[in-house]
Amino acid sequence: MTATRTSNAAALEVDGVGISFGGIRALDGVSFRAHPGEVFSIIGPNGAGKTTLFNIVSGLYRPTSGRVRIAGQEATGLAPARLARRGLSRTFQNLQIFFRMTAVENVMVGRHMAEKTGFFADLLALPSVGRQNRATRAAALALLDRVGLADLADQPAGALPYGALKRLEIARALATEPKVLLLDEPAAGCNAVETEEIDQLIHAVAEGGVAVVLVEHDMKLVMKISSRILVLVQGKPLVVGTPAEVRADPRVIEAYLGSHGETEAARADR
Amino acid sequence: MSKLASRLLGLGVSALAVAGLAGAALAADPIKIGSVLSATGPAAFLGDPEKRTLEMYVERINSAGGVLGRPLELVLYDDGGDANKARTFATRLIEDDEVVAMVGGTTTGTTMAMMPVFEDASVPFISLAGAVEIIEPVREYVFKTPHTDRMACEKIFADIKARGFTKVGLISGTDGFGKSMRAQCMAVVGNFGIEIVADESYGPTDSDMTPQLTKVKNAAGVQTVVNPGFGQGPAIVTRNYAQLGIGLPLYQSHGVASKSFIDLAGPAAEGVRLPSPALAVAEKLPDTDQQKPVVVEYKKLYEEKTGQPVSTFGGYAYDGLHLLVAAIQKANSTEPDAIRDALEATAGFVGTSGVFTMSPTDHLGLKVDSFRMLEIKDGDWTLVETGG
Amino acid sequence: MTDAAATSPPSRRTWSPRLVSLVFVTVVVAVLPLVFPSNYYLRVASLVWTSGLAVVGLNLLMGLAGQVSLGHAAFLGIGAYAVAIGPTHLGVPPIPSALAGIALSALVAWIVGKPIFRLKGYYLAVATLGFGLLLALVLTSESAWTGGPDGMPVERVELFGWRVTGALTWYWITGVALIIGVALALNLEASPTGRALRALHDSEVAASVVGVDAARLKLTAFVVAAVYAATSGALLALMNGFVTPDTASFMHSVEFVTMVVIGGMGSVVGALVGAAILVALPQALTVLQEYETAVLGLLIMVFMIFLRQGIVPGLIGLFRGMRR
Amino acid sequence: MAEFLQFAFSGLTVGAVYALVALGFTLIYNASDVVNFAQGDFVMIGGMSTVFLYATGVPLPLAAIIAILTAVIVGLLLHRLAIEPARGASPVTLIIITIGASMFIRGVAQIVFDKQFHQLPAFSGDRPIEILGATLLPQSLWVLGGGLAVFVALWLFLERTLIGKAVLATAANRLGARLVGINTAVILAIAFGVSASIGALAGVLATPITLTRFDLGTIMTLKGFAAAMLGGMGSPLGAVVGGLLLGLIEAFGAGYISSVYKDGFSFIAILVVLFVMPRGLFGGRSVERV
Repeated sequence: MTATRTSNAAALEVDGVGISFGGIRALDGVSFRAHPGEVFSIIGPNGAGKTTLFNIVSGLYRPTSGRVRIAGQEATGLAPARLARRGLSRTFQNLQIFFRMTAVENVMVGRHMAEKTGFFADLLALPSVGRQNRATRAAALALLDRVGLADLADQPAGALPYGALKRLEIARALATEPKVLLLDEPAAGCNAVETEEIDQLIHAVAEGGVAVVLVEHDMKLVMKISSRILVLVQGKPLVVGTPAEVRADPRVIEAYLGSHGETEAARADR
Repeated sequence: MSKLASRLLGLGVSALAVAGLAGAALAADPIKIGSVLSATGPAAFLGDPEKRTLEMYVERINSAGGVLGRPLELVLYDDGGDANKARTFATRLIEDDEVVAMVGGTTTGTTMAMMPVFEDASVPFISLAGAVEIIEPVREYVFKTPHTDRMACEKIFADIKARGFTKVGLISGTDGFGKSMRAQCMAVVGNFGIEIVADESYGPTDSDMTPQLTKVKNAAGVQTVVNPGFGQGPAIVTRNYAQLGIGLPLYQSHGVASKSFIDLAGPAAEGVRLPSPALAVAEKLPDTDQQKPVVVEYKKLYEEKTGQPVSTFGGYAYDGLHLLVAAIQKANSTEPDAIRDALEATAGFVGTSGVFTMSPTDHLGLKVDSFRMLEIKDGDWTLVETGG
Repeated sequence: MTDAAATSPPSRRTWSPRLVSLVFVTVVVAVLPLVFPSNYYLRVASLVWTSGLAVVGLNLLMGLAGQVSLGHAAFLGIGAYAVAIGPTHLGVPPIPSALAGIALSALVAWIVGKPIFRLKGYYLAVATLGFGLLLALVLTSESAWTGGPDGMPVERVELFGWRVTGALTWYWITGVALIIGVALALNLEASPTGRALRALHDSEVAASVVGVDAARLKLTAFVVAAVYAATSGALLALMNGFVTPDTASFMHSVEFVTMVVIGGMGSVVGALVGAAILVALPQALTVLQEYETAVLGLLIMVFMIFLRQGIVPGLIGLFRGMRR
Repeated sequence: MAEFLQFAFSGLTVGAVYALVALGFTLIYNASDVVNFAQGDFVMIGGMSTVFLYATGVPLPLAAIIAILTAVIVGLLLHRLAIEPARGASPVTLIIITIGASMFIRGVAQIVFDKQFHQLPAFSGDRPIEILGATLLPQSLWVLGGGLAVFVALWLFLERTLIGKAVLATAANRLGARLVGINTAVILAIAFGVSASIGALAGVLATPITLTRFDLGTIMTLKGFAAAMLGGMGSPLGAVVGGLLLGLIEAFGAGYISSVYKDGFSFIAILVVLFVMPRGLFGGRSVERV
C-alpha cells in the first residue's frame, strides 16, 4: 500500500477485462468498481461468465485484455497467493474444502499469512510453534462461531453437510482478514434459515469495511443485500446499477430475467 | 493403534523367525555351504545356470556319500542383482546359517559388496564374478574362479597382433562386465603395440547399436573391432555389424562363450572370434587335453538335466564348488580357516575354466593360456591355433 | 495419523497422537535387540530403519503435500556417494563428507525443484523420473570418480580412533537417526507449515487463495525429503562399506514410492510399516525361491486392493469399523 | 549423408516400438486416468510366447496370433481382477497396483518361460536393404509398417466405430458417458484388451531385431511412459510422435554426441519440452475448473 493511490480508490477495480478460450470470447469488456463497505453483486444467466470473472480477479486465469487493480494498485495476473497478501480472498461455487482436515483446521489454514513461526521453528517444535498453534486455533474457533459452526469445529470437514461447507469456506476466507471478499454463490443449497444467516453475515462483513463481491442466484438475497449490481449476459456487461435500477431496466427483464425472473424479482419486491 | 501396530510387528518378526528356521532342520550334521546368486533380475542369465549347477552337483555329491562322510547342505539366496540385498544375505549366511564357506557372487558389484562380510568373519568366499579387482589386491579369504577380464583382453590382443592388425575399434557395454573389461583392455593394449581408434559404448538394455557401429566403421584406419560385453548386447552388436556390412574381423569376449550366443546372433555370428574356457568346445578338445573329461561330463550332465545349452557361468560355479570340496577333503576339516589354507594351497586342480594352481599371491590360479581362442564356423565353435 | 488427529477431541489433546507415534517408534527400536536371536536380524532391522528414514521424508512430500517423485533414489545416491567419494578422492573425512552430501542434496533439490514443480501430476512424475535417471547415469558412467556400475568401497568411519563397526553399533546409529527423523517429521506435520502442506494436497487452489505459496511450500517439502533421503543414503553407505549405482536406480525410486503408498500416505508409522514390509518380506519369502518375485507382486496388489488407503490407515479404519 | 540416414533408420525402428508402447499407455489412460506400469510386460508376453510356441513347432504366424491373444487375456484379467476391484481408489494406489501386477507377470514369466535371451527369425529374411549408403533391415519395415497400421486402425476404431466413440466419450467425461448409458467398466476392459494386444504386437514385431527376455517389460514401460509424456498423455498422435522422437534423439545422440550419455539426451529433451510445454507436445492446454 505504499504506491500512490489514484483518487477515489476503489477496493477493487476491474477495467475492461476480457478472456478467450480457444478462440471463444468468454468474457469481454467487463468493468466495475467495488468500494469498502459495499456489497457489489454480479448476476446473469448460467454461462454468463460470472465464475470466469472471479477466476480472473482472483488470479487463477490471466485475462486476455483489461486490468485489475486492488486498492488502486496494479494486480493483473498476479498469482492467487500474492493477491491474498494484497487483501483479496474468495470462496468457490464448486466447493474447495480441505476434506481430510477438520473444520477448524480448514479455517486455521486461512490464518496462514498471520502465522509467524519460521520453517526451522516448525521442524524443531519450538515453544513459539505451540503458542502460534493455540493462537491460530483460537482465532479460527472465533470465526467458526461467527458463521455458526462452532459446535462442528473438530468434525472432519468431509463429514459436514453442504450448507455447512459453504459457511466453512466463508469462515476460511474471512480468516485472511480480506479487504476484498469474492463470494461465489454462498447461499446455494441452503435452506431459508441458513440463507437468512448468510445474509446477516455478509451484511456484517461489509459493515466492517470489506468490499464484498457476490455472485448469487437467489434473487431475493441479491436484491436485499446489494448496494449495486452488475448484470452479465454472454460474457458482456449489460447494466450496472442499484437493485431498483436493475429491476426496473427493461433490457434486464428482457435479456435475463424473462418471464420466470420477472415473477421472482416481483416476489423479491414484496 | 499402537497395539495393532505392535501386533503387526510381532507378526513380521515371527515370519522372519520361521524363514530362518526353515533352512535348519535337515540331515544330521551336514556341512553348510552358502551361496548368494543373482538368480533373478538383470543378471539372471548368469545367476540361473550357476544356481542350477550348484544344486545339481550338491545333490550328486550327497548321493555319492557326501564329503568327509557328511552330506553337504547348500544354503542358497537370490539377491536379484542388488548389491545391498546381497550384503544382507551374506550377513545372514554368516550370522544365521553359520556356513563354513561361500560359493557365489554372480556380479562384480554384488561380490564387492559381500567381501567385507566374509573378511570380517574369516570365512572363505569363492566368487564367480569376473573383475580383476576381486583378487587384486589379494584378500585373505576371497578367491575366484573365472578368468579375469584382463586375461581376456590379453588373449584377444595377442590374437589381433598375430594377425598383423594394429588399429582396433572398441564398442563396450556400460554394465559392470563391459565397463570393467574395457578399462582392463585400455590398460594392457599398449603392451601389444595396438592402438584404440574408436571407443563407443551401449547401455545394457539397448536394442540397436547401429549408430555406435557406424561411428566405429567410419573411424580412420580401423582394422578390427572388439566388443567387451555380455548378455543381449553382443548378440545385437553382431547382428548390426553384419547389417552395416562392416566386414572387418569382430572379437567378442568370454562373456558370451555359450551356444546361445550363436543362436541369438544367427548367421551374423560367422567368423566371430572370442577367448573362452575349454567348456564351449568340450567335444572338440584333443583327447590329450587334461580338461576334456571334466568339461565333457559337466556339459553332458547340465544339458541333460536342464535342457539348456551349457554356459561358462555355470562352469564357474562348478569350479567353485569342486575347488571347495577338494579343499575340505584336503584339510580334512570344516573349519573355515583350515578350508582357506587348503584353498590357497590348491595345485593342479582341473576345472572347466582351466587348471587351477593358487598361491598366497594368486587367489585365482589360472593363466592366460587356459583361455582358448575360438571362432564361429558353420554355426558352431572351432578352436583357432594362434601364435599368440 | 491425520485421521487420528482429525477425530481426537479438542485442543489440549491434539499433541497426543503425535507423542504416541514417537513413543511407539522409540519403544520398537529399543526393544527389538532384546528379542533378536542374531546379528542378521540387527542387519535387517538397520536396513528397515535407513529405508524408513528415506520413506518418512518422502512421505512428507507425497503424503502431506501430495506430490509424487519417481526419482527420489537419486538423493539417496548423492548422500551415499558423498561418503564414498569424499574420503577416497578428496581426502575429506567421512562425517564432514556426509554433511556435505546432505547439503549438496538439498541444494540440488532446490535447483531442480524450482522448474520441476511447475509441472503437475504425471508430468511431475516423469520429470522427477528423468532427473533420477540422469543422476544414476552419471554415477554409472563417471567410473573414475564412482567406480562405475560395480560401485566403490566406502572407508570405515573412525571417531577418536574408534572404528565404527559391528551390527549392534549400526543398529543403534540408524535407529536413533530414524527416531530423530520421525520426531522432526511429526513436528512439521503439526506445525503451521505442515497444515499448509496438507491443505495443498486437498485443494491447491483453495490453499493459494488464502495466501499459501504453493510453489514455495512444495519446494520446501521436496528439499526436506531430499535431506532425509541423502541422510539415509549416507548411513546406508557407511554401514555397508560399499556403494553401487543401484542405490540411485529407478527401481529403487519405485520401491520407495511403493513403501509410502503401501504403508499409507500421510502416516509416519505407515511409512515405517511400508519400509518394514518391503525390506523384510523378501527376506521371509526366500523360502519360495523363484516364486518370490511373483508372490511379492501379488501381495502388493492384494494390499492395495483391500487396503487402498494403505496398511496403517486401512487397518485403523477396519478396526474402528469392527468396534462400531 | 549415409551416416545421417543410418542414424535415422535406427531411431525410427526403435522409436516405432516405443510409439506402440506409448499408444497402449494412452488408450488406458484415456479410458481411466490410470497409467498402467505393466504396459511394457505385454510386449514381453507377446515376444516370449511367440518364441516358445514357435520352438514347439507352431508356425510363426499362428504362434504370433496365439501370443497376442494370450496378452489380451492377461490384459483383461489384469483389469477384471486388479483394476476393477479397486475402482475409485486414488491414481497413486492404482499405479502401485499396476507396479505389483508388473512384478507378478515378470515373476510368473521367469518360471513359465526362462531367464535367458531369445530371438525370432526375421519375417522376410536378414538381407539388409541398401539406401544411399545406409542399410535397413526388412524387419524394420515390419516394425514401422506395424506401427503405422496400428495407428490407423486405432484411429478408425476411435472415430468410426460405436465402441470407439464410447471410449472417446468416456475419456472426455466419465460421468456424462455413464449418464448416456455407456457401460464404462466394459469400455475400460476393452481399453485394457486393445492396449495389451498393441503391446504384444510390438513384442512380436520387434523380437527379431531387439531380442526378448522375461524382464524386457521394465525398460519398455519406462521408455513408453516417457514417450507418452513427451507427446502429451492422452493424445494418440502425441504417443506416436513422442515415441519416434525419443528413438531419433537416442540414435542421433549416440551417433553424433556421446554413446555413454545416450539415455541422458532423451530425458534432457523431455525435461526441456516439459518446461516449455508443461503438458507435452500434444497434450493441449487444460483450464483448471473451479
